[in-house]
Amino acid sequence: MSIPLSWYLILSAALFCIGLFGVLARKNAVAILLGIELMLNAVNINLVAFWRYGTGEITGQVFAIIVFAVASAEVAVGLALIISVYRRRSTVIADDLDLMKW
Amino acid sequence: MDFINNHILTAILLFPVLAALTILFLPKDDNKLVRWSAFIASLVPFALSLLLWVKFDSTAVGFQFTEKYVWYAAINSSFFIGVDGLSLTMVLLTTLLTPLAILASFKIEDRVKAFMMLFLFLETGMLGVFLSLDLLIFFVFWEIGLVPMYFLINQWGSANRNYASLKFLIYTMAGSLGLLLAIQMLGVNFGTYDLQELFKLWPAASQLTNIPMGISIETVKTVAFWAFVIAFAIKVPVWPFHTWLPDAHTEAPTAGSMILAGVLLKLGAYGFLRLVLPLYPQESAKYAGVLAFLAVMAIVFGAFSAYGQKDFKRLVAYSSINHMGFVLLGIAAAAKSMGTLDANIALNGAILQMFNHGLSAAGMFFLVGVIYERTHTRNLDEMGGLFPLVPIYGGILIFTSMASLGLPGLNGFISEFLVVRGAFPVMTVYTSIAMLGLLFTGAYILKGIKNVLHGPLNERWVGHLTEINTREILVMVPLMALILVIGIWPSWILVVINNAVMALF
Amino acid sequence: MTPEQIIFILTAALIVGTAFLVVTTRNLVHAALWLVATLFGVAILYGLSGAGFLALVQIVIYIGAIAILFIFAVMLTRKEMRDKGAQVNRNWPISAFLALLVFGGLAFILSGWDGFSATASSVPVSGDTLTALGKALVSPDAFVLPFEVASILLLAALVGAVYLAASNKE
Amino acid sequence: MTTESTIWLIPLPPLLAFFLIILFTNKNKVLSHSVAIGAAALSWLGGMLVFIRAIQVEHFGKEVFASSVNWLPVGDSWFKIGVLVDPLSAITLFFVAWTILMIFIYSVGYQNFGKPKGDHDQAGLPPHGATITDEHGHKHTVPSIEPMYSRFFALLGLFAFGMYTLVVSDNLLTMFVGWEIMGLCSYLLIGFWYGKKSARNAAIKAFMTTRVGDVFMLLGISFLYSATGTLSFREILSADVLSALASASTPIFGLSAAGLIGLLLFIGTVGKSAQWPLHVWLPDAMEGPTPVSAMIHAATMVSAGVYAIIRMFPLITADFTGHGLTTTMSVIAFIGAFTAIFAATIAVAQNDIKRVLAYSTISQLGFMVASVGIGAYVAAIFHLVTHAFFKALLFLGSGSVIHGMEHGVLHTGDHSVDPQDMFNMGGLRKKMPITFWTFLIGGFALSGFPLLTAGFWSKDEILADAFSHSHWAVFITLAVAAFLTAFYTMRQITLTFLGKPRTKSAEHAQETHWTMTLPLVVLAIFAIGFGWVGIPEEFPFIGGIIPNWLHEFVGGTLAHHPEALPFNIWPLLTSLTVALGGLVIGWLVYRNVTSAEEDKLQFKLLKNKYYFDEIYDFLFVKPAYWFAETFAYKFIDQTIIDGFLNRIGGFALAVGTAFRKYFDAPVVNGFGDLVGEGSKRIGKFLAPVIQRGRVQYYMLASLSVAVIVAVIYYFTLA
Repeated sequence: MSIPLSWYLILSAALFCIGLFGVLARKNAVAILLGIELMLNAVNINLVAFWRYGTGEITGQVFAIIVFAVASAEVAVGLALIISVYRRRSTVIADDLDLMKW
Repeated sequence: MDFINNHILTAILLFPVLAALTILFLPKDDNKLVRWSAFIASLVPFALSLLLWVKFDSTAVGFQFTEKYVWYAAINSSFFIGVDGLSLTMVLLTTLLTPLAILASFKIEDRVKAFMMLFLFLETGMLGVFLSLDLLIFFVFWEIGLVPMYFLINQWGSANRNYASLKFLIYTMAGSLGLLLAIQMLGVNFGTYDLQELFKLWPAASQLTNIPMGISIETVKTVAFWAFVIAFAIKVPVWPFHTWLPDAHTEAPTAGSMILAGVLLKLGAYGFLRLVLPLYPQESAKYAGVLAFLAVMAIVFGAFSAYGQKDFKRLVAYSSINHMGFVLLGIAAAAKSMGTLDANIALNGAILQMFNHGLSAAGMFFLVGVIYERTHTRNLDEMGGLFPLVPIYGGILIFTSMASLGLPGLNGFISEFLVVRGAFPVMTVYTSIAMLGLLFTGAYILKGIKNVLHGPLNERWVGHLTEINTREILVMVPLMALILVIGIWPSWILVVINNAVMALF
Repeated sequence: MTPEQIIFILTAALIVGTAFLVVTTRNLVHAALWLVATLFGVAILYGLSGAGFLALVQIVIYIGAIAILFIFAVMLTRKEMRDKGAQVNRNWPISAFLALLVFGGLAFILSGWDGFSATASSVPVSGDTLTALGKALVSPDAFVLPFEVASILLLAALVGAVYLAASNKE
Repeated sequence: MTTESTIWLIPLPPLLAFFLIILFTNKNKVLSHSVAIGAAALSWLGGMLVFIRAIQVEHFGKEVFASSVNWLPVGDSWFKIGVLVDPLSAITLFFVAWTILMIFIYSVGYQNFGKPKGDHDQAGLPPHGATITDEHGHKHTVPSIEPMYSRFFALLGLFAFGMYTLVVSDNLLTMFVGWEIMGLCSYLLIGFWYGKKSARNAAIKAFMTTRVGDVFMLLGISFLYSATGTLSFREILSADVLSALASASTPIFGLSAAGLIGLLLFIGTVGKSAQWPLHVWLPDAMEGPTPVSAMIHAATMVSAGVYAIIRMFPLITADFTGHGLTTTMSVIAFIGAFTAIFAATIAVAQNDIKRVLAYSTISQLGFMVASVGIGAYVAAIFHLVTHAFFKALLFLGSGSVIHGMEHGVLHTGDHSVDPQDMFNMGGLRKKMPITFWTFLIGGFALSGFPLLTAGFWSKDEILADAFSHSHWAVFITLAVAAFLTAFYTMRQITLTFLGKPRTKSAEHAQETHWTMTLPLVVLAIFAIGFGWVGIPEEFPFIGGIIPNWLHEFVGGTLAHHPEALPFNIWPLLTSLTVALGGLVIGWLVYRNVTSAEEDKLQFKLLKNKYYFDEIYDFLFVKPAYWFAETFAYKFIDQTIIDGFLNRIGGFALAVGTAFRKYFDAPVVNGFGDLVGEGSKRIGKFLAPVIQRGRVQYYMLASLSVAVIVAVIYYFTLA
């Protein structure tokens, strides 16, 4: 393979930061979750890359699988929460949900 | 049965706690059920300790039925229990008195459940002290016993209970501070809390690892010796540490007084025998005179103070000081003449006196409670002439009083005679002075009988005072039977004690 | 430039570009669709690395399930079909700066690492990765515990999602 | 059954009777007294059996009946208890068994068995009498039965058990057990009518006074045990042990160990046998029912004290070389002789029929003690036995008199008449003939009426012994005491039985029930006959007609058989003179006296018993009570010790309060409050700035911090 590890890492970092920006900046809660998905994917890319460039253990892929599971769980619960919140407050704008302020 | 055989001590020790936890889940309002379950539960350790007595091999040297479990591995302290003849008699006394005390408190209507649970916890605490062969465990149980007693006095006591319970608790705790320090010192120095190890290591120790400022080992040993002695002396109690006792006894509920006098005081004396004498033979011999002096003061002043009382319960409480003085006198004499026949006899007497005092004092406190329950007064001047109203009670009271007085033919005499016999050649002067106390023992006992039973019939109580009932007689029957049996044929128990003493010292 | 490098660069450009669109597009439905594209790009990368199974799972689970779920969620939480106004909050420049800073920082740290420019052998070390993966997941010596924990997590998520999303009127 | 096992069984029947009556038969009076008397009879039978077997053995002193069992484990060995019957205990057993049985039988009548229940009687007070209606419809007051009838027999049983135990014991410890059980019974029986304050106090006085002696005795026992390692009589009284004890010295008064132990044990006797200065309890003990007085004063308890020192005679005389008394012996002789004359003088001035006898008992015990003190072993035993018989007789006789008088009192209904005051009596000779004749025999025996009575022979032997060993002081004192004895005895007989009735009650006095008179007759036989077994061989005319069996038999107890005294006319003359003189003068003085005022010998000093009660009260009782209540309890405990504790408590409280006030409150709390308040202020100030409630804002903030920290970390630490 002629692709250096650095390419994967840089790509993954870029994807992670884009996701991060999405999480920090988007107003819509669903969009925030989209950003999280991006970040998780960035992680997965890293895991796979380390598996590929590692010493032959399968651990990287196993963790990737587990991240899939976590991601789907997160999305399921997250979206359910958002829908639940939407039912009560008719909005999914994160800035409007300031119940934590006391 | 193998399981029981191998774990009989743990069973005796922990059964009361388990029973208490079970009682916690009984219905709250069913007082009858709670009382009976507590009573029956407390009979189980008694049955087990009878079994233990039967299985116990009194001729063997050393501890039997030992069990050892990891408890606190980091500091080498283990849950190590076992019995020898000394602790066996005390265990028997404890498990005998607890059911009787519970039976005696069937009249209690207020928070029965809590009362019974505290009692069972108390039993475990006391048994733990007698059974432990590990210093740290010993201390743990030593302190555990305090708490239920505090609450028993504080919650179910009479008028002045707050003062009495606080005095009891703080006094005893203050005493155990030094004990804890000394125990830690031993533990840190030898890396073990195992008593059998320490018996070998500590008296022979010639240097210690961590003493600051070049203090000599003799000084350290002396200070540790006094730390032990004061802790136990407060518990016994030895004059002049005794003033908590009349207060606590007087204010405690009847069953509480029974156990206080019957068992708790023995903890102190047991401490002397189990720890002080084996751990500090030289110091004990050196300071035996001081101990004997205090013992004689306890005997004489205890008797005098008892004689000066107007409160019946307080009179009995002071009698405990007087009687426990003989225990200490025996111990002091033995400490001075360790290894001789005199020491042996004195210790036999001291240990038997512990057992005997447990029987007679518990009986006396119970009888005071019986009369208090009916007349609601303990003032001797308000009683008098009750004998025609309560002939059976009167007979029992006279019998028990005579045991307390040390009438030959009853148990108290045997032990007092042995103590006097053992102490006489060692400490002639002190023993002779102690006889003054023995004389006044007669005076205060007779004063009690005179003021309660004898004299012109007191019209005030006619029709109010009911005779002692069957339940109360049942409490007294085992005590009286033992008092008589030991008085007439003491060898069954003395054999065990004697062999233990021979093996120990 | 080997063919793999070219494919990698193209895929990377696809991933970064669509990901950027995901976080910037005003229309959320579009954003979700762009996410599908991003995920697809990631799947290609997996394939390129020799993790064919993962690529397949990526497509099936991410694109087939998660992305569709997003689209439904977006549609369920809209009053009108069009999104008006700014889709980013007031702090977006700070966020952008921080994101860049993180990227810069990561890049800087990574560049100082020994294994940064390592290359891998042409074929995966373990021949049959799928078998190895399967065995690793159920072997008591390896990852059966995390695997089971993950399944419990999923179950919990399932129950939680149902509970949260269920109408609590009854 | 072997003799040894019979001996073991002798004390048991009364004990069993005690338990049976207390536990089971106390509601049934017939059953109770049957059980008690049956038990006494069994013990009597056992005692007689043993006695008969004992006198059949030649050289019984060397071949005694003994057996023992292990009792207390002591180190590697055992402390044994057992039974021992040697000549001394055999003869003691003899008189104890007889008197106890007689007293039991007597008690049935004395406690009015068969009489109706009293109208107002209550437990704890003597019966007041019951009203009955005869067939003519007349109402009569008759004596009523004792309400605690069964209890009385139970306690008598226990008492008998104590005495038998004491007699058959082979060691000091069980002897002491019996000794103290009797002490308890005397307490309970003297205080039998506990409802009377006087009885209650007398009981306590008896117990406490004897206990003074007992604690010394216990010390002596302890000393002896530690010095010799044994308490068994046979081992202690062996030659080796005695010589070892005699040669060991003690730091007290230069006494030998034997002397000191003897002295300590003797103090026990002083208490038990009511010797001066511990004699005060005995007269008061008359508060008990009369059979009890007889039991305590004649047959058992006081005899026990003398028995104990006679038992220890070899020890007391261990360092006696035959020339000059040892200190211990002198003390014993002095106390005995002094008590003899001291009590006799008091007896002269008493009016209560029982009190006269009480002081007479003290005095006679003084004779015995004195004779032990001068080494007259056989004489002491002889007098012990004869005294037991005639004094029991006198007490029971006086009880009979009182009973007869009570009958009269109830009949006349004049309750102001004290049925015990001799000046209220007179002329009872005709009303109560059996009582009179037996009382006369007892009184003459006590006086030492020559030749006929037992008292003469025993008292004569004491005097002869004192005379022949030149103990002049003792001899003269005892002779005077003997004179006084005869005098007050005759005074008593004259006042009680002779002359004319001085009150209506005395006119209506009645002879008592056969259960009471039968014991009198039996005891009267012994009061005369028992003297004949101890007539000295060399006595003129009658000596040698009956061999001096007593001397042979009892003397065998000692290792060296005491030699018979050579006959001397002077002591014989002395005793003849004092006995007859006393009797005659007593009769002459009192035959015409009709009231207490006419009695010229009622000196205040004597009447008040030399004020010993008052002196003791002032010297010991009151100070003891003051010491107990005021000093030991209130001052030491409550003021000093508790005061100290409370000071500590107060000090701790003060320190605590100070800490709270000057450190905790301003410094610790101040700092705490400052931090808290400051945080609150800062929070209030920052809340609108930081706390927005927006998730992304928080994320941003935390990420910023993370980045900053990472940067700092990277550039400074890594």
